[in-house]
Amino acid sequence: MSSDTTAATDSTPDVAGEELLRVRNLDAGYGDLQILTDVDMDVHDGEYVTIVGPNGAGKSTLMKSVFGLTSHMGGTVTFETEDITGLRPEEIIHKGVGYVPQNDNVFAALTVQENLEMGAYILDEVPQDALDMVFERFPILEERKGQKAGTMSGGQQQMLAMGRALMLEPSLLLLDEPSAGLAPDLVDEMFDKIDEINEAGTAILMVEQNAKEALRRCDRGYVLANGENRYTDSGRALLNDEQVRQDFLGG
Amino acid sequence: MGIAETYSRGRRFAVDRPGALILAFVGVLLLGDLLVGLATGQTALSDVGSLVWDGLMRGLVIGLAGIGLSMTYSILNFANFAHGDFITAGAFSGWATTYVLAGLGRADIGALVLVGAGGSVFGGTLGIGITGTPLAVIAGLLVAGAFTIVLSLAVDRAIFRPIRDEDGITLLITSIGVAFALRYMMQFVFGSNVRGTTAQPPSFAVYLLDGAVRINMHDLTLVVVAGGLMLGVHLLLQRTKLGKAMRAMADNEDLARVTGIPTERVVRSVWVIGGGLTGVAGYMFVLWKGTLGFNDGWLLLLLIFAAVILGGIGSIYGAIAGGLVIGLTASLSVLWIPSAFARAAAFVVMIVILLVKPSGLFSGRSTA
Amino acid sequence: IGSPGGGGGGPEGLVVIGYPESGIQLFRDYYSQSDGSESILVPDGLRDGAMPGQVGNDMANVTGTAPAAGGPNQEAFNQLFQDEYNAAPGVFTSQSYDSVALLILANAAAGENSGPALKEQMRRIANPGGDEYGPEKFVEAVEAAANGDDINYQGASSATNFNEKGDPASAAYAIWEFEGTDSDSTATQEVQNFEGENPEGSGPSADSGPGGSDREISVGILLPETGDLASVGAPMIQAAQIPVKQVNNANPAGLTVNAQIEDTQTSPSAGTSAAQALVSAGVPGVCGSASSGVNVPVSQQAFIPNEVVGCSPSSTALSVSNLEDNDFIFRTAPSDFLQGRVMAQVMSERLEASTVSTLFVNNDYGQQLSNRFANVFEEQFDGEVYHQTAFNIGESSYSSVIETALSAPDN
Amino acid sequence: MSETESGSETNEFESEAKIDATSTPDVSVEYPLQVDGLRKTFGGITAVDDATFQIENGTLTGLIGPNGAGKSTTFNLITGMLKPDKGTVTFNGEDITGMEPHAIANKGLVRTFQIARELEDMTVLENMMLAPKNQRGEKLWRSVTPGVRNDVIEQEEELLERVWEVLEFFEIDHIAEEYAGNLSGGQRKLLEMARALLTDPDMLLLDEPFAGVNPSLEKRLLTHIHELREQGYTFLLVEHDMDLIMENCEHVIVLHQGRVLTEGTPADIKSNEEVIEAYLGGNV
Amino acid sequence: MSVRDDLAARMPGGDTGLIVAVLLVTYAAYVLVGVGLGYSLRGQLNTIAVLTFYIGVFAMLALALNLHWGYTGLFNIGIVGFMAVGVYVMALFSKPAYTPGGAAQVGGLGLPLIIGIIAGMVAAALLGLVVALPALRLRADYLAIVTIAMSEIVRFSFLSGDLQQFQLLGNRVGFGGGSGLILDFTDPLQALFQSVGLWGAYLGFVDAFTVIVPTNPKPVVDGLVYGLILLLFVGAYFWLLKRTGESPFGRVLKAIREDEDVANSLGKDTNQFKIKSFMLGCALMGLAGIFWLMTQGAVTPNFFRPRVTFFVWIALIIGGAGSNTGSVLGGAVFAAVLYQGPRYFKNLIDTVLPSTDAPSGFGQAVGPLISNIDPAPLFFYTVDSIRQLQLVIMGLVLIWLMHNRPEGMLGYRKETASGIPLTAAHARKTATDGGEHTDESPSPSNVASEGGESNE
Ligand SMILES: Nc1ncnc2c1ncn2[C@@H]1O[C@H](COP(=O)(O)OP(=O)(O)OP(=O)(O)O)[C@@H](O)[C@H]1O
Ligand SMILES: Nc1ncnc2c1ncn2[C@@H]1O[C@H](COP(=O)(O)OP(=O)(O)OP(=O)(O)O)[C@@H](O)[C@H]1O
Ligand SMILES: [Mg+2]
Ligand SMILES: [Mg+2]
Repeated sequence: MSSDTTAATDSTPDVAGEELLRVRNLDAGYGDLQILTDVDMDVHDGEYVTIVGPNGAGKSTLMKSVFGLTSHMGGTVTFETEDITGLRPEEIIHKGVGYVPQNDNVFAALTVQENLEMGAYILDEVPQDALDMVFERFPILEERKGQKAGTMSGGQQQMLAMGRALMLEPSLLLLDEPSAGLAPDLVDEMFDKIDEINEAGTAILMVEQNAKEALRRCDRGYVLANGENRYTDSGRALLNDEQVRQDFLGG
Repeated sequence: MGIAETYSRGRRFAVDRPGALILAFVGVLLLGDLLVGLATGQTALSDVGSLVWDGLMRGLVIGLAGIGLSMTYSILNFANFAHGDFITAGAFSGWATTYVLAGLGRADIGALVLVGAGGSVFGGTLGIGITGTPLAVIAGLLVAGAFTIVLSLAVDRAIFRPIRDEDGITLLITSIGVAFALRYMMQFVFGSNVRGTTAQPPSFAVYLLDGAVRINMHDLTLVVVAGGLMLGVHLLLQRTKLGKAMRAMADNEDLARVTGIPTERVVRSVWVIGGGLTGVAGYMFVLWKGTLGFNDGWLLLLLIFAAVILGGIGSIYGAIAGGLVIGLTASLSVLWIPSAFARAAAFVVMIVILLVKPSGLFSGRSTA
Repeated sequence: IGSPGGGGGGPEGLVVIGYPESGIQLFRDYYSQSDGSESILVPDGLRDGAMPGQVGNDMANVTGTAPAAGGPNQEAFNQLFQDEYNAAPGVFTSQSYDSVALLILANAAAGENSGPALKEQMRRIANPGGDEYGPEKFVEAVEAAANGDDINYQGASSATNFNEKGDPASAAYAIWEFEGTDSDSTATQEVQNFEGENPEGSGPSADSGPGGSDREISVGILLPETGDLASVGAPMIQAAQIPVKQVNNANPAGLTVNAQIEDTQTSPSAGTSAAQALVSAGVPGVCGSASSGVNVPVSQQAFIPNEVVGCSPSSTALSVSNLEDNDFIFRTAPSDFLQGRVMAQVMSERLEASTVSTLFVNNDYGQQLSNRFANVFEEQFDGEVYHQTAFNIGESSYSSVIETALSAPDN
Repeated sequence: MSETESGSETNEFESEAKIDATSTPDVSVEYPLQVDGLRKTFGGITAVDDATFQIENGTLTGLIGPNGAGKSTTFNLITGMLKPDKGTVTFNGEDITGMEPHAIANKGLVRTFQIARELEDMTVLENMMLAPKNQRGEKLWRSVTPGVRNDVIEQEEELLERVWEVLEFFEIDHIAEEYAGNLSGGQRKLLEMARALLTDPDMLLLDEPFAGVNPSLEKRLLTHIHELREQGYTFLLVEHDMDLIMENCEHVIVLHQGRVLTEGTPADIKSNEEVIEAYLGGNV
Repeated sequence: MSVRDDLAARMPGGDTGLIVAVLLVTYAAYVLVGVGLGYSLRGQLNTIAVLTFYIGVFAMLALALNLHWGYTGLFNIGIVGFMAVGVYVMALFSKPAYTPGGAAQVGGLGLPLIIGIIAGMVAAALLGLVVALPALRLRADYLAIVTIAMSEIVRFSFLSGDLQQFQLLGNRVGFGGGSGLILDFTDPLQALFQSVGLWGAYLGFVDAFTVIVPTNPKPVVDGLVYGLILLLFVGAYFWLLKRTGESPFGRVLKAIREDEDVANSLGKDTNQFKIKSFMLGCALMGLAGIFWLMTQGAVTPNFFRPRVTFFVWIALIIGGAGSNTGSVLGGAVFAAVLYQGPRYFKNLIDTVLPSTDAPSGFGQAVGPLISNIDPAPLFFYTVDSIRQLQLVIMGLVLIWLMHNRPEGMLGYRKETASGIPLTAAHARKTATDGGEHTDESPSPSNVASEGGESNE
């Protein structure tokens, strides 16, 4: 691959407020196996950021690294001026980051209600207003709150997973391929929900293979390949970049 | 519901579940044989009563000891072969306490701490029992639970935690290593002889038509303790956040971690609850049968496995129900087959149920 | 019907054959199930004064039989054991002592650590002819044997005269009872003597012993330290070491004894490899092994082909007598052939029971003794045996086997 | 089980011959796969309800439908992973309902999985060598008996040759010695498809082969599929990406709540009111 | 891992060289200990024979288990059950007919030993089938529990009085119950040499041994020859399993271990493969059991406790599951160090520090340590209890291995499941060689697609 890496930090368009997440020179991987090399990334308050890239590029790994789920090998992750590198997931959640993993993301044997309660496990009590907010955003969840999550359809499960991550009203939500495997109508609905959440003030960092749609909707995008930064720009700009289209978006 | 419908349902059942049908048939056959025996006076009702009672007691011990195993099995995802030796360790710690409290000043302290190793002091001579030395017994019970908690936390910390992410088989093999080390360490310290631990407990007879079933105070203690603990654990897991977190972890551990459930803390809680129950079970096992040897837990372990699997891994009701089935099978089977096959019969029942219902009687009902 | 109250159709008497290991549990279960109205008879395997204490019951309805010493030697041995270990000797300890003592004496008489030489001397020092020595005079006996004198060792367990099969030629049986929970000994009620056809013993024997001084005598002790019989084996090993210590403390005729202890783990296979280790070490005679299930393979596999003398202190099964042993296999415990008969007689005449069940440990000791008892009891004493029920070692509850044994006869 | 035993015994030589020649599927049957009244319930949920359709020879047919419509379940029923409650599956004129998966695969109906399942501790070459049917060495005695084993070795050499051709075709020959567990997501998809092809199938069932696949790679995979179709293979493809279905399939079947809602050309489907309501939403 | 791999690679003779080297070191160590213990030459030879015996049986068992676990992923912890059935059925067939008055309580059918051995293997395989048919559907850990339960059922059955003796073809036969069986058939070595007409020659050879062992050399020679035969059988197992593994059959087993559904959907009748593999392994375990016990004179059911199964597992894990070389090495190391080692270690200490009285219990051992800081009694008690501690050590070794070397002593070994080398170079060679014949066939590789970059 070409090596015309655009330094991620330099060209950050200042679209939103304060810097929320700041990843610098991150090296990470699994066990001794390094996947990410020298990755930089920023998310600002209320911003909607998308990561795209080929399979195995390390997109999910980056998400997991932010969330303290990989072996840290170098670099820093800062969240709201605080260094969160190497913290455990439950501590990071406490700081206001929510994460929806790629697949297998509901507790199949628990009811919808219990799944949501688990989302607020670190609090002493279930926050009623947050629960109401989630139910308001995803009415289907309130309808089905006694149902075992495992018996819900794929799309409903995806919403439940998102609802659970919203229970702590995070200021940053990490979404790993929220539309994967969804039928077209649900894909649209899902993207709409994400827009809504973002508009309500939550910053989004999302990985998507449905790259065109994702880049169309987001504020800013990153292209990751081979565990390294490749490009970053506003979503539309990336979408229109000939090189990016050719190499990563299937023309 | 019409007759035709009943018939067709029955037919469908027969076609779908031939195994279950055969089982039911065998069950009816055995029951018939028993009834004939009772009717002709060949089998005494009181004998059957005694066997049932014995089976119930065994079942309670197995069920109580099975809860801890079932919890670690479902939440930590491996079959812990060291569980039997946790039972023994709990029993030794608790009984050392009981001996010391009951025998202080009457016997050499070393002999008491070693639970009368080498026949140096007898539980019977010290008059140990729920009626004779109730405080010593209760203290022993508590120490057994506490010690086993500490032991299992320590073992987890040193041995299981570093390989937590490995697959269940790796952990299983490791637990076999733990079992060996623990068991023979206990033999090294406490010696290999079996000792009697209690005085004859007072008993009373319940009269049936042609005789009586004897029930003693230790049986009743077992019923009370086992029943209370089972209820307590049930409430704990149903009513508290911890219980839900455990079920969540049993369901999907990775997801639990990213949801912010402090998984290591939950694991510790599992060991605390499971270990406590295990230690108490070990103590009660010895109180009930009245003897203690370094091999006790291990010899019980396979039956516990049978019970847990039979009941459905992760289900507390399942562990109890499985325990009762296994206990009753081991006890009652002598009505039909030679006593040498009693244990074998329990295993056969387990295998048969696994084949008919591979996920156990109470499957799909995690931790409750 | 039988169980509580013993009325109905249950047997009047019960024979329990086993070891304390599982006997404790078994009797506990028995006493919690029955009011103790049956007369119970147990053989030597359960002669452990600690039983009532361990069971938590006086066991007043239990009578025992056991191979007994004819004279005061048992007492002498008991004293030795008590002095050495500050504990009462357990089952088969006197036989263990005798076994090692005989091996040392024969070795001293033979003057070399050689199995074939040793076997020639066994009967010479054990059977009548020559001065008599008992355990308390053991050191003198060794000295005499080393001098080439003919001696007649009188053992702690019996007169230790060997018949042509290497079994004790005569046996005395004690009838004993437990002394309650606070005691750790048993009380002998009566002693019955049984003499074989040739109570003085018979069989091939050397005419003289070369003897010899200032040498090291080598002897093996092959008993269970672990496994099912670990708890029986431990005191046996202690007893077996007493004659070794006696010699090493006194150094008669400049002799020392090197005793090598190996563990059978109560398993034929482990026992055989342990025996092979003794063979490798060049041991000419071995005290062991304990149970017949181990003794038979060990003898066949290690002792007989390698020409090592085996002298078991506790293997009582009939099959040991029948081994093609080239005269290398001896024992100081009498064959159950005798004890079965004694038990039948005691059950019938002393305990006056005519209907009996047996409960026996599921190995050849239990099985053969139970069979022998049942045969004699039915054929010679007109008794009736309701059930012969086997039980396995290591169960956590024996209620169901007891239930079976105490029930009315089938049909 | 006995059925396959005897079956494989008799056609062993036949299929050995087939391995030598490069395969071209049997084109004599017009509709190789026919599904009739298929039904499957799980407890209270009816996952597949009276599904009926047939697939034309040498086509690329799309199977679409909302999440939970029963597509994967239908695949499982067709390939024997699940037993239907009702209905029949006919393949090349033969009733294969309820047969074991391996028996069905041996008839030439092979599937891939929705989530690529690699044999991670085996190299790419081992993965590929596994696939061909009726290998002589799969009989234990042939593999160990001296002398007879030479036949096995000989066939192994032949197989390896074919494996290599297919690897080159899919352009994954450069990673032939790599462990499958070390491959990237896309390479796994390629390997899975290549492996399925090596079983000499007449028809391939692909369950969301492009889900999570990067668009560039997706394009290359589709090129391969079209090439193979031109060689006469038949494909049934589950996919949610409507653009992909519209551009590549000749025929589309829409499943909804376990039933066939409608079927037809992509254009028909696109304009079908019911489909728009049930599946496409306002998207098209 | 590379360090160990290199070790094997640098070893002359590769894996075989490694095995031979390990054996030589082991034997040398034992000879040295024997010297320390003052063994005579006879004693030394005897020790070597016994050591070889255990190395042989554990290596065989580990190899058979490797077929189950290493190749097929079947978690069998009922090994003793198959050994027991092998031995008992063999005894049933080959014991001489019952004669009253002998040491044996029951007889057998009196068939030649070889028939008994085959019958034993077949019976073990059939038991394997009975277990496998239902249990192969279960998860690995359930299969484990079913197999261990089965082995206990087998043990209880042989223990029971009901099978103690029965009539078969007019013979009084049986399994002896708790008393066990006396194995009074012809000495296996004699049977072997007689069948090839070399018995006389063998006796001559034994006589010649008197030069080294002056008196009664036969048991020593017998032991050594038997050990040698066992090693030959280890070689045969190794050969058989290597061929099994390096074949399309082995390839399917490997695939089953990784993902059964995949193998199934590729048209492999996985159940049949699993059953075959399971039965073959069981037969091999039965044979190993026969070899272990047939010269032991007698067999009792309680030998077949689950503990022996775990010994075999430890042996396999020491060597590394999945590797035949590892299985043999694991068997040898286990037998020499963990199984037999402590015995010799203890004897060595007894020789170095003779005539010390070990306390009889833990209490007496720690008492002095606490009261007047005298560690000696505890030390002697520890040495004296080596047999119990041996099992503690085995447990700790197992834990250590699972933590630090789960892939075994040899490290991770890749053994290619194929009859031919599966390398790109080899493949390219055959492809071009063969390409000439298939010119006309439409090779798919002709159909070009655009060169895309790889996605790694
Ligand atoms: N748990 C793990 N252990 C070891 N390697 C891993 C693990 N998870 C992922 N990898 C490897 O890390 C690399 C990056 O994987 P990652 O999941 O981050 O890719 P991705 O960009 O999310 O791809 P996709 O779009 O297919 O989801 C891949 O080569 C993958 O094989
Ligand atoms: N093993 C099972 N047990 C219970 N319900 C099941 C099972 N398998 C599938 N289902 C249910 O059957 C229905 C159909 O599922 P299926 O996987 O076939 O859908 P699909 O069309 O492949 O959907 P997707 O596009 O999301 O993959 C769903 O409601 C699902 O929950
Ligand atoms: Mg990803
Ligand atoms: Mg699907």
